[in-house]
Order: sequence, then C-alpha cells, then structure tokens
Amino acid sequence: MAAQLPFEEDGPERDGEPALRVDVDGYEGPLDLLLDLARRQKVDLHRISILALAEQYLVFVEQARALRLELAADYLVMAAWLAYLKSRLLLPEPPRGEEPSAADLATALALRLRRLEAIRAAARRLASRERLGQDVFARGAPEAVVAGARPVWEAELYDLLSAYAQQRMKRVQGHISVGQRVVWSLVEAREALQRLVGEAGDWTQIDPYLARYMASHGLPAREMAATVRASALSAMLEMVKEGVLDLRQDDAFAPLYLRRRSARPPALPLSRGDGP
Amino acid sequence: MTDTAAQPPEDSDGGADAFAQALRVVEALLFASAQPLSAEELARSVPAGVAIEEVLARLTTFYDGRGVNLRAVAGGYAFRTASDLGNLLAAEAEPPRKLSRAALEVLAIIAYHQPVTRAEIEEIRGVATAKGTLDILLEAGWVRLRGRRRSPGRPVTFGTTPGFLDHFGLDRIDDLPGLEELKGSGFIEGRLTRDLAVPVPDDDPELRADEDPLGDLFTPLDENG
Amino acid sequence: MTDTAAQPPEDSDGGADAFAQALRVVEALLFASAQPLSAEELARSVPAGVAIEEVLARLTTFYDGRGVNLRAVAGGYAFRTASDLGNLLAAEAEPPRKLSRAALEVLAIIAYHQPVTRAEIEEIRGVATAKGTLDILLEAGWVRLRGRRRSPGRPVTFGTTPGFLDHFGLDRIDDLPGLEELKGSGFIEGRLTRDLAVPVPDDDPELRADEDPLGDLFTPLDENG
Repeated sequence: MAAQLPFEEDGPERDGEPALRVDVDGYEGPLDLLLDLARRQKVDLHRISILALAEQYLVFVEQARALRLELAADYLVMAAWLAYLKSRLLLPEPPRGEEPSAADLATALALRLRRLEAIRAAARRLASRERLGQDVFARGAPEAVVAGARPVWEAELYDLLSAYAQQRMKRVQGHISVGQRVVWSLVEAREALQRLVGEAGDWTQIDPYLARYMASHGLPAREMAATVRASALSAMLEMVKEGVLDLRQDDAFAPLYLRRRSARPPALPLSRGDGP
Repeated sequence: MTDTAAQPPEDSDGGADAFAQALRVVEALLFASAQPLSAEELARSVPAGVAIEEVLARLTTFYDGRGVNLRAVAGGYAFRTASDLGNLLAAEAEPPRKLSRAALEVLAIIAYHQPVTRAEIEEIRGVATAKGTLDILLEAGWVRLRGRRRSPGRPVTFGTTPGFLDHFGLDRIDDLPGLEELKGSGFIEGRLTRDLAVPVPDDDPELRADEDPLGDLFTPLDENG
Repeated sequence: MTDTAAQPPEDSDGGADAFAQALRVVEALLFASAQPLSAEELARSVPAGVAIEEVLARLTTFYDGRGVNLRAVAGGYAFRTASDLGNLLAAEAEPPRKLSRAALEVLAIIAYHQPVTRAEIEEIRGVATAKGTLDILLEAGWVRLRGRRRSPGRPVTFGTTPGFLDHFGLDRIDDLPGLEELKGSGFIEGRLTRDLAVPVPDDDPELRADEDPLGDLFTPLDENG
C-alpha cells in the first residue's frame, strides 16, 4: 500500500509537463490519476475519449510496474476495470443484455471525473476565501456577553470523544501485552534455504523441509505458515536470479521443488518463479 | 464615513435616544464577543421598540471602510478586521492551520454535499480517506457528526458547523462559492442519479427524510459491543 | 461624536491618506490584539511620518461616547466596553471554563456506559476520581443521579441528562459514535482495539433491572459511591 500514506501530502506541482511521470505518490488514488491524464488530453471533459484515457492509464500502470513501483490495490482494481471497459469498447456491442452497455459505463466514468473536477474547483474557491485568523481577525480579547448566555463550563463534542477514545485505548494498551510479531525475515529464510540447497543435489520438495526446519528451531509452523511461505518464496526467487538454485512447480498450487543449480543446463524446461 | 451614519432616525426624541443607546449596546456586545451574535440575541439587550435590523444596518454602514468591519457571518453578526489589513495582522498572529489538499477536498465535499457519509466522500474522491483527515476537520470544529443515514449499515452522516461558516466568512451555507455553477453543471440538481448528483448542500440541523437520529436499530459496532 | 473626529489633519493629500490608513491600521491592531499595545508597538505598523500619538488621540475622541472606548491602560492602549454598559458583560460571572481532561473522561464514560457507578468509572479509568469532578458534572447539569445499583453497598448510578444532549448537539444519546466510527474518524487507532468494546449508549430514564430508586436511604456520594 505504498500510495496510502502520501495521500495526505500535497501533491507535487502538475504543470502540464508532457512526460508521463511515474509518480504514484503524487496522486490521490486512481480517480485523481485518471483526472490528471484526462487533463492532458487537453479537451473538454465532456468530449474526452474514455478509450484513449483507459489506454493511457494502462500504460501508466505498466510503466509503474516496470519500474517496480508498488501500486496500491485500488490502482490495480481500476486498471483491471479499465482493461475490461477497453475490451468492451473495442468489441462490437452484443445485443442489449442485463449489463449496462460499454457506452453507458464510459459515460458514467466521464461523469465521475467531471464531478471530481467540479468539487475540486469548489474546494479551490473555498480555500481562496478570506479566512478567519488568516485574513480577517476576531476580537483578540473577547469577553463573555450576557446576550450569549454561555454555560459556565465549556466542552466540545470533539474533546469528549477524543478524551474517551484516548482513555479507552490507554487502558486497552495497558491490558494487552502486544504479541510479538510473528515474522520470518528474508534473512532467516535465506539462511534456511542455503542449508537446504547444500543438501539438494536433486529435486527436493520444499514444504516438508521447511516444516522440519521450523520444528527443529522450535518455531510454531502453523501460526507462521503465511510469513514462512512468503519469505521463502522471495528468498528462493532471489537465489534463482543469482543462479544458485532452480525451482520447479508442475502445476498451479502443486508442490514446489528446488535443487542446487549444476553447471550443466537443466534437463527439463523450468518455470522460474511464476508459481501461484 | 459621514456623521449622519451614527445618528438615530429623527422620529421623536425618545425614539432617537433609544436608537442611539441601541447602537452603543449592540456595538459593545459585538465588540466584546468573539463569536457571531444573532439578531435575536442582540435584540434582547436593546430598548424595546428599536428595530434591530436598522441598528445593524446603521452600524454596518458606519464601520464600512474602517479598520474593523461589521459582517454577517454564520447567521449572525460579528466585527472582523478589514480584509485588506490581513497581511499586517497575520504577522502578529499565530500561523494558521495548513489544510492538506486531501483535507480541503473532503471539507468541500462535506460542505457542498451534506449530509454525506464517509462512503459517499470516498466514492466521489475515488480513494479511501486517510487516517487523520476527518479527524482534523472535526478537531477544527468545522465538521460535525449529524446523525445516521437510513440505509444498510446506518452510516454516520457528516455536515458543517456554524464555526465553518464563521471561518470562511459565510453567512449561510447557500453562500458557498461556486454553488450556482455546480447547480448549472447538473451535479447538484437534486438527487437525480443517486450516485452522481451532488445534492444542494443543506446544513439544516433538522434530520432529512432518509436520516435517522441513530435509533433503536443501532447495532453493536463490535462483536464485544 | 462629530464627523471631524475621524478626519485626518489637512497637511497634504499624501499625509492625509497616510493618516487615514494609520487610523484604520491602529483600530484593527487594537481590536485584534489580546493584550494592550504600546504606542511604540503600534508605531511600527503605521506609515512612516505619521505621529502615533495623534492617531491615538483621534481614535480616543472618535470612540468617546460610543459603546466601546479606547483607553490608555497599563501597558498601552486597548478597546474597552463603555463603563456604563458593564451590565451587558458577564465578566463578573467568570468566563466559561474549559472542562478538565479528567472531567471529560468521566463524563464520556458516564455517557457511554450509563448507568454506571463511581466504582465502575474508576475501574474503567484505572484511577480514583477526584471528589470535585463528579460535582462539577452534576453542577453543570450534564450528569444526574439515576438510582442505586442493586448490589452490596447499593452504590449510586449515574447517567446523562437532556442538558448533556443539548450542550453537545446530540439528538439522542446513541448518536454518539460507535467503535467503528471512532476509528473511522481517527479517534481510535485500529490496531490496538481488539479487546476494546464501546457500548451502545442508552439514557432511558426507566430504571434497569439491577437499579433501585435513589430512595430514602440517600447517603453522601463520597462515602457510598
């Protein structure tokens, strides 16, 4: 979720530079990115080509992935949807079924973009208003007046909720001994695999080995299954890349086999790291 | 400024005295209060028979062009320094809270679209609202929890506060800038297509037909709750 | 008040403009400042060549007899409500005080967990509640004694009042946000809350099954609660 945090930041200036910046951090989500791409078409949003826009978005995502930028899931979901929309727009429209037509989908997307643009414009106008405490100022030494009939005690709902939430969290934190994060690090995975590679002159199934390894190190195999699998796979792919070992998987979800890479070329065509 | 500005209307001596006194009283109250005071609140303190609107109109004219102006904000009246002197005064004041682009956008959606749920905000922006965004707006006192939408999940609805109007120098929510254009663009024409239209903003504290004052159907929000 | 009061001296056009601007600037600065400002401080902000004493004298004359007067006070100059209008100000009644953090916590716990006893409040907070804290909440009219818990010691149970709802702008007590909404608005951090339950608040005045009326056995809170 690389793009989650920077949403709060002000995006970098987008002054119509022609080059496509692969700067996901600057965008506040896929719709923001789409709107920016749409602006580059330099046409009225009413006349925008959704097909061209979908293509640009897909190119953007391709480039981002080529640069190994992590894209947040919602960017990928949008990419998948646009790829679908693109195919619908290119194919002849089937007889009207239950689903909305491709043209309807495109129109709906264009409307969403225009709506976002409209609310942005409104936000800019709001921000450019004279603001209290910045452009205009209230009395610096106010006094309580009879007309207001203010209560003796002052408290805001915000303060009440924030006091409650913080107090409750404090107590919960006091109660919970924060469980140690069960993570099998890449370094640990690599260490274990290196030992395995030493033994594996021929194809060796990985899972049983990992289970034995965990057990012999007193680690809870079941709780750690996910992290072990993830770290082991990453470490293995890394080692394949380095030419240290070969990986084999005969079918989707089938067991993974590993062996030390020998000097001679492998006898079987291997699928490298494109398992499930 | 002319000297007649502060002069009472010349209906009768008693009336003139009462009006002159009302001018002083209202001036004093508005000077003393940091928050806007409504015409009704002010009327309570002036001599009977004096038209408060006339007093306010007179004071507004009188302070027009001075260093301090009388303004209609948040449904009431308040003295505020003249806006052309902002730079001079800002130097002395604490630096204002800087709103991130995201926070400003969320604020605008809440303002123009209220009452609005978090899911609707996210639908318009096409992105999850980051932690801290709503928090900042609530803390600033510009946004409040209104009630709950009468729809599955009964989500909380958000709206703006009088503090929001005061901060942005608006008298009523209808004074939001660009509202006419948004209406013209069709995004604000009632609730046509439930998903695309932006309703005419409304900060009336009265709950809408599809809003509930979170009621009996409120279900625990946590399995332990 | 006369119309000449606010007119600049007629030395030259440029001087007149500068003086008129100085009047506005000083008026705005004195209005917006939390403390009295000295002539030297004010002089820094007015156009060069304008005699600050003359500006202050002119403003003093101008506001003489109005609802607000310009006065020389310790440390400089400040606007003050005309002394004959002092009755308009609630100054003697002390300005509203901010509720302490502890009081906010206790009030929130009573709101969410009512009916709740003093011992239960302390159990939730993990600290003893100072004697004055509950008194303040009772005095503010936000908290009331509901009844007695049918348990050893028959401790008093506390709940909120309609005045509480009114002050905090709530239609109903269960408009208070639940756990998910507290999280969604950034009040609670999600990761820490596995064991956290936020009850659905309920201020039904009807006594619960385990509550008795306060009754005749009323004894001082501090011994009993």
